Amino acid sequence: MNARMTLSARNIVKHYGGVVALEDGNLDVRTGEVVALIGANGSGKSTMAKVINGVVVLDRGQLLLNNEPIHFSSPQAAKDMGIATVFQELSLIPKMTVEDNIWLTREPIKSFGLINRKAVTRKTEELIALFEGTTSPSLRPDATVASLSPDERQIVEILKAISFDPWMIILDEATASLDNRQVHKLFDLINGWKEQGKAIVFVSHRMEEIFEIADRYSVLRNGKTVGSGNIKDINGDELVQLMIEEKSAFVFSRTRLDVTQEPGKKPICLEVNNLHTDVLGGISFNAMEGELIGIGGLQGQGQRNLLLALFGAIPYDGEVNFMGEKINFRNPREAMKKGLSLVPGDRAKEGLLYTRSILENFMLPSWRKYGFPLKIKNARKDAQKVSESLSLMMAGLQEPVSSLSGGNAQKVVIGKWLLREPQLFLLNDPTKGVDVGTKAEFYVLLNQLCEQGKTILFYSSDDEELVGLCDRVLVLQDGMIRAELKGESLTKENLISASLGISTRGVQ
Amino acid sequence: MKKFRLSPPVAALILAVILFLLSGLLPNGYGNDIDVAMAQATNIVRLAVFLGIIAAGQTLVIISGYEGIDLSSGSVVTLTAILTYVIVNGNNDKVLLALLVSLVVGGIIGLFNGAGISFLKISPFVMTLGMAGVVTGAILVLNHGNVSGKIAPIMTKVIARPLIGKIPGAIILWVIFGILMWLLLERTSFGKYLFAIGVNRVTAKLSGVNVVGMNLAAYSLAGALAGFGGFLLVGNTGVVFINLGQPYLFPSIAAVAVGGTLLSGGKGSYWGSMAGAIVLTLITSLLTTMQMPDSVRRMVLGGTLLILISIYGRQRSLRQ
Amino acid sequence: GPKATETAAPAAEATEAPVVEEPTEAPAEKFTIGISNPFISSEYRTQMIAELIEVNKEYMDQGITNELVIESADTDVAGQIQQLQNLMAKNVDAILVNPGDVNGLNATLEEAVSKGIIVISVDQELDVPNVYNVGIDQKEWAKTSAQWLAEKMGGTGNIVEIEGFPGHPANVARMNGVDEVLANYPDIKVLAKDTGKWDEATGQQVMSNFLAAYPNLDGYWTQDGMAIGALQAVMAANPAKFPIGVGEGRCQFLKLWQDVLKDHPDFDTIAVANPPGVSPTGLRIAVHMLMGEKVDETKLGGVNGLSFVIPVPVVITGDNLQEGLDICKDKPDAYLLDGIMTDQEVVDAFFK
Amino acid sequence: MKRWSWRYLVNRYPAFFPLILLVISIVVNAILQPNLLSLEMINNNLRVFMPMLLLAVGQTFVMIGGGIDISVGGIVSIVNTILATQVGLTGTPETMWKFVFLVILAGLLAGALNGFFIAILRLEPIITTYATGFLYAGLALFILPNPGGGIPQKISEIYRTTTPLGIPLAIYIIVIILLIWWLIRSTRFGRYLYAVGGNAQAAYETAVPVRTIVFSTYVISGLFSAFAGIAITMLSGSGNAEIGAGMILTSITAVVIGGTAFSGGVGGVAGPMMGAITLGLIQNIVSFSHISTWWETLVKASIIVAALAAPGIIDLFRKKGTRI
Ligand SMILES: Nc1ncnc2c1ncn2[C@@H]1O[C@H](COP(=O)(O)OP(=O)(O)OP(=O)(O)O)[C@@H](O)[C@H]1O
Ligand SMILES: Nc1ncnc2c1ncn2[C@@H]1O[C@H](COP(=O)(O)OP(=O)(O)OP(=O)(O)O)[C@@H](O)[C@H]1O
Ligand SMILES: [Mg+2]
Ligand SMILES: [Mg+2]
Repeated sequence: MNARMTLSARNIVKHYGGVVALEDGNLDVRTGEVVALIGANGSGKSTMAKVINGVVVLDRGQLLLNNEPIHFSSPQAAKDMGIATVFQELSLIPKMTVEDNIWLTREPIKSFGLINRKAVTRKTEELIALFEGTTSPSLRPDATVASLSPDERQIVEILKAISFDPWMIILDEATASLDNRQVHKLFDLINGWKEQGKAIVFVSHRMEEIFEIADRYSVLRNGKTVGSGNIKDINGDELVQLMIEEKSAFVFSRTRLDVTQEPGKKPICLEVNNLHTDVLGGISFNAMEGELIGIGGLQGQGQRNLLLALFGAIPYDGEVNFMGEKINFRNPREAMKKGLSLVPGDRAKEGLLYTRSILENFMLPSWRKYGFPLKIKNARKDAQKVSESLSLMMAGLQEPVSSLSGGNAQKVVIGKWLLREPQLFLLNDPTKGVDVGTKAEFYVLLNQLCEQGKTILFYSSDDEELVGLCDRVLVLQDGMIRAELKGESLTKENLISASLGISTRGVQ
Repeated sequence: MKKFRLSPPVAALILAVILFLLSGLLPNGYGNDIDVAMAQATNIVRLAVFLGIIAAGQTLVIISGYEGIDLSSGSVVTLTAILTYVIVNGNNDKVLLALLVSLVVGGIIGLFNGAGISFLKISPFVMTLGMAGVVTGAILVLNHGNVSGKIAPIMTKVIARPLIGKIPGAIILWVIFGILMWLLLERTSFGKYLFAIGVNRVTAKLSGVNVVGMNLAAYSLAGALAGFGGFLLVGNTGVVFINLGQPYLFPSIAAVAVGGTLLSGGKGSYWGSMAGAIVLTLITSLLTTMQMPDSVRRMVLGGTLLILISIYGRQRSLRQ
Repeated sequence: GPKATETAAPAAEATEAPVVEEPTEAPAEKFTIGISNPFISSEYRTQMIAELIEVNKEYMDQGITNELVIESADTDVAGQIQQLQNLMAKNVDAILVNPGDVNGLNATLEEAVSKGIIVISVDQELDVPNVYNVGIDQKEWAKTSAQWLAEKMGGTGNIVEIEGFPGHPANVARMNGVDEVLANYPDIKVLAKDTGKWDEATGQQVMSNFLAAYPNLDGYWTQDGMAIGALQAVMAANPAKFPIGVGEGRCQFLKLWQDVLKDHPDFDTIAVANPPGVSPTGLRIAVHMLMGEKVDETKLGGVNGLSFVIPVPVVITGDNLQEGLDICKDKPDAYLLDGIMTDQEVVDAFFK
Repeated sequence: MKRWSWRYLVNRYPAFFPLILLVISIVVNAILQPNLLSLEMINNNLRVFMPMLLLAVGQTFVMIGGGIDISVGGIVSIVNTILATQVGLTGTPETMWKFVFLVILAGLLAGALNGFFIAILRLEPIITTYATGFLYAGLALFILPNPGGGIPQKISEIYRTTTPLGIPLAIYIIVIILLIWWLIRSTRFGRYLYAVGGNAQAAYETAVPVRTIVFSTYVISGLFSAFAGIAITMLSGSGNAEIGAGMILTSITAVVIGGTAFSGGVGGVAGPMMGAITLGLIQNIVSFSHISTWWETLVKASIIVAALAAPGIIDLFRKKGTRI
């Protein structure tokens, strides 16, 4: 339906103060195809997206539409050109309703400039129906965005982008907080858009997604475009090679604990008995020292709630023993003191102090260790060590976290707990938005922690990760453990069917 | 290429010095008389002390964020000044008691502020404004506006008179106080937590910071510091009256802002507030010695403030 | 309901009106007097209110008046209009108003007058038909101290002035008085003038600045609470020669004066009382008017010819400082030297 | 959330709680002052509350948009001094209307200056309007150094006594404002206002003209400050450069009691209008309740704090568990 159109970014340069975000960024997007924009954390993908949609002012370089130079002075200009964006950090107003968010600036108007509320609601319902079956009933046109779970917010952001029928859609890590079903729903939509002749830019760190949906790829490394081509002509290893300089990425798999064989060989770290919250309906399990337990299931089945409850951020009923001691923390502080740690799922809202320095973010849980007056030098040394072990890309510890790319920011959230050396790690989707190379390093790290006898409770929206990494996976549905997968039964197929509530072979 | 940026406290101080030097050229300026210039400079800094101390508590609650502000500080200053005046009643040996009472009373009022804000979720602006009314009302009830007392000679000597050479005790006190405030904000976990809750309270809580406790502490401390301000102020004025503290309220907020502390919280310094207090006092002093009607003076003050904050008070652009 | 203009016989319906009265219903002939005061954050005002209550007590004991109806809070013009409306709604027989604005209450006060209420403006002269004024002559008040200052300085030297709120009518009248006096002394030079906003701390701050800029000041003129601040500033700067300054009629000031004399025996100043007592005097006038006595309008003056001009009760100079201190013996520090006219004095001075 | 649960009502309708407060204060006031609900008393009270009410409406726009305006007092003073000096006690109605038009322009202009500094230069609202407040107050004092002047009594009579169809003028004004607000809320501008106050960055990325919206909130506040200035001039009939100074903090309190949050992005004008009336009624209640005069300030402040605390106290009792 659309005429063939091409949008090209040529030799884009963008600096943020002293930080180079893009040095020589290039991208060609044509109607009827999906281009995967890939690169390590901080390589400039989001910046490229923001250049194309007019949110940032570019320092140098050119945008071409059908080979004609164009210039976007604001998001409005880009939008007027039919370019829609799903922002990595979302562009939603939490206090407003779903429908108000989706139609913001394009509300259907009746006479006298009044908004046609009925039309807004009807059209919103139509949009929500696109993800039918993958969302909870709380995703309604009149629900406030603040009341939604991260995946539903992500979906609203996607719906908002497509609501004005753009010819080009930029999806910046739109799948990072979606579960398997939701991702496939989205892929169905993308395939439909391709047929309609829309152009799609797809940013993701999940290789299998890229190979499933993309037609072409374009790789950024340190702000430079280092390669592009047809996805058919390249394999995963080559792609990773392009993304990551020198050191080659490796697929990590750990030697699993043999939990089935020798129960009780390792001491129990965490004993959860019949834990209830207003979301959870009675959760019971044990975790041994050195064990890495995955928590799976669709989005919003109570995984976040479970982790927060254990960490003392949400009150619960039931009995929990930690290291042989009965616990029921009234606040995260107590939990932290006893040796628990939590990497929350929403780094912007729950994990970081954006305007404070990287150092202070690392140190937040640990300041007390540094005496009075605070031994800042020691703190710097320790923070430096951790940031090196996480290969954090930064201009310096004194820079604000807001200057980091999404993935690097995520590393800070993880890093601040490493400094405290806790016994139990509660991880809520910690690799969300983390690039392949770092992920691999992160897996090594998790393995080391397990070898040191630490216990890890690991929720991930990435099934590959759960299957490849965990000793056991507890699959949650409606606030209950519906399946426990381990050993032979821990396969991707089983995980998916268990998540969907379909009975699986070998499940206990 | 890193952009060179002047930190707000330094910028404010440089501005103060330039203004002061220029003021020498004014018709009523100090001209070539170094002694007069020194006396004027000392005097301005001395006057800035009281504003500066009252701005200290304000700095803390503003850094603590989430619209943090303390509009009750003016009334608390008045109350503790009256208490000091009555308790001391001319006795040197009652001074410490009065100081203690000032800190405790101020602290308790601050604690109430903090409790209303933390537990009842009242916005700080109106909570502390309401508290200001309550404290003023309490002053009226307690003494019907009539108090008897006297400050002690030692207070006058230490606070209002030159202590070492020609330097008034108040200034020396302020410098020590400034160092303590710096230690508190930059070299204690309390300070780090304060900035943390100013930026993001959920993050702070999930990182093991006792957010409610910190908030209560910040407001209590602010109350106590206002109490300290009242104690010092009465040492300077020598007398008390119902409206003693009120004139310091908004300037104390302006001093914090001029010093580069973000009114939205999470960023700032007490050095900044000190510089801000000096700049504000300097401008008012200069305007005093210049012959112009009050109307023009107000406009000049407003205009200068605007220029000042335009220089470094600009917020991040939405488009970068 | 509206009352007859003849206030001597308050209409019987007054008590039937749905006024919220004390449970013990007062006899019909008792008068109710309302006070409207828009500013309480000053010792002048608190003393004024306390004295009003005290003087009214005399009349209550005699069975002449009811408890005062006091509307007193820090508020703005709209708030004071609300105060007056509330007083009218409470069916008072007379209103003593200390106006916070010169014209802003006119319509409301006229409404009150039209309802037969006796309206007296205290401490601030208003030009509203049928509204009486009770107060001192602000200009004369200022001239007293200005004259003293000029003479003490021998008619020559440099001075500074610290005024109250510029534009406030009392301040304007006072500063005019000062200017008038100084016009006769061409050798007295006013180096600078600033507002001390009528409070001690600002007065002190302003004076500190002046002293730093003009270390060899010969004198200063100021008024009210700012005088204490100014003297504190002088003491802090501790110049070789203390300038001759104007003080205020407050016990705190007299004590300070006495203290200064210990170290500087040649220190000199003057304190002219600005009496809050004009308001209770106004209350007495109101009561006499309510009782039907006729005002001798030839003895009134002012802008609308309805002003009761009250003489300044006390002037303290070095000669009679001890007298002043004696008055202050059993008074709080914030006490302002005062004078309330007695019933007899009021009748003699203003009534037929 | 159940449709009729307390929490739902309070969250969904920001004016719900202020309405309860208003009803309570009317009832208490009426018990103490039985003729409160007579037409004359309603008119008397509302004409006094009107300036504050108008100021609160303007402030609401700014606060929904995430800002604050403490220069409103200065704008009120400018308007008052212009009218008092230019129309004068003996002016004709024509001059009056001419200058009413002019002061409305002045209000818009002052608001635009605030908007310029805050929306375009991106300065912090509190300190900026504190500074421009000095500018405006100084200007007012420049126009009218000494209190005096005013508008002809005939004109202020219109404001004080007009009761078309026996209903006080103020009621018409309130209804008109509510109507306009209801319309505004249903336009894009209304949505933008909440979006900008809710999250300016997200709004900008969604192509909301953030700058224009922020700018316009200050212009609207300037406009309503001018209205408030006109109202208070009509009420008092006189000029005084300090007239607006005392109104600033009260207007903010009215807005907050009215359920509009400082953080922006929530609220509406109905609540703050009720808040302004409630504050006025609290003053009446204190005045009619026979409290010793020394206690009045304390009691009044305590009632206000209690009113502000009430939603929080109710929540404390209802709260099931702490959430992050
Ligand atoms: N607002 C900003 N201020 C300063 N530096 C920034 C800002 N935004 C991004 N950067 C820097 O620009 C670089 C590119 O960031 P960008 O967000 O484009 O990376 P990305 O490829 O999207 O990474 P990720 O995969 O982690 O999302 C990073 O080094 C980052 O630190
Ligand atoms: N608050 C805002 N609302 C809407 N658009 C904005 C806003 N801030 C910036 N912009 C957009 O970004 C562009 C550039 O911003 P701005 O004019 O503030 O930059 P600038 O003047 O270079 O700022 P600086 O002085 O910080 O360098 C503007 O033309 C405008 O389109
Ligand atoms: Mg990114
Ligand atoms: Mg720029």
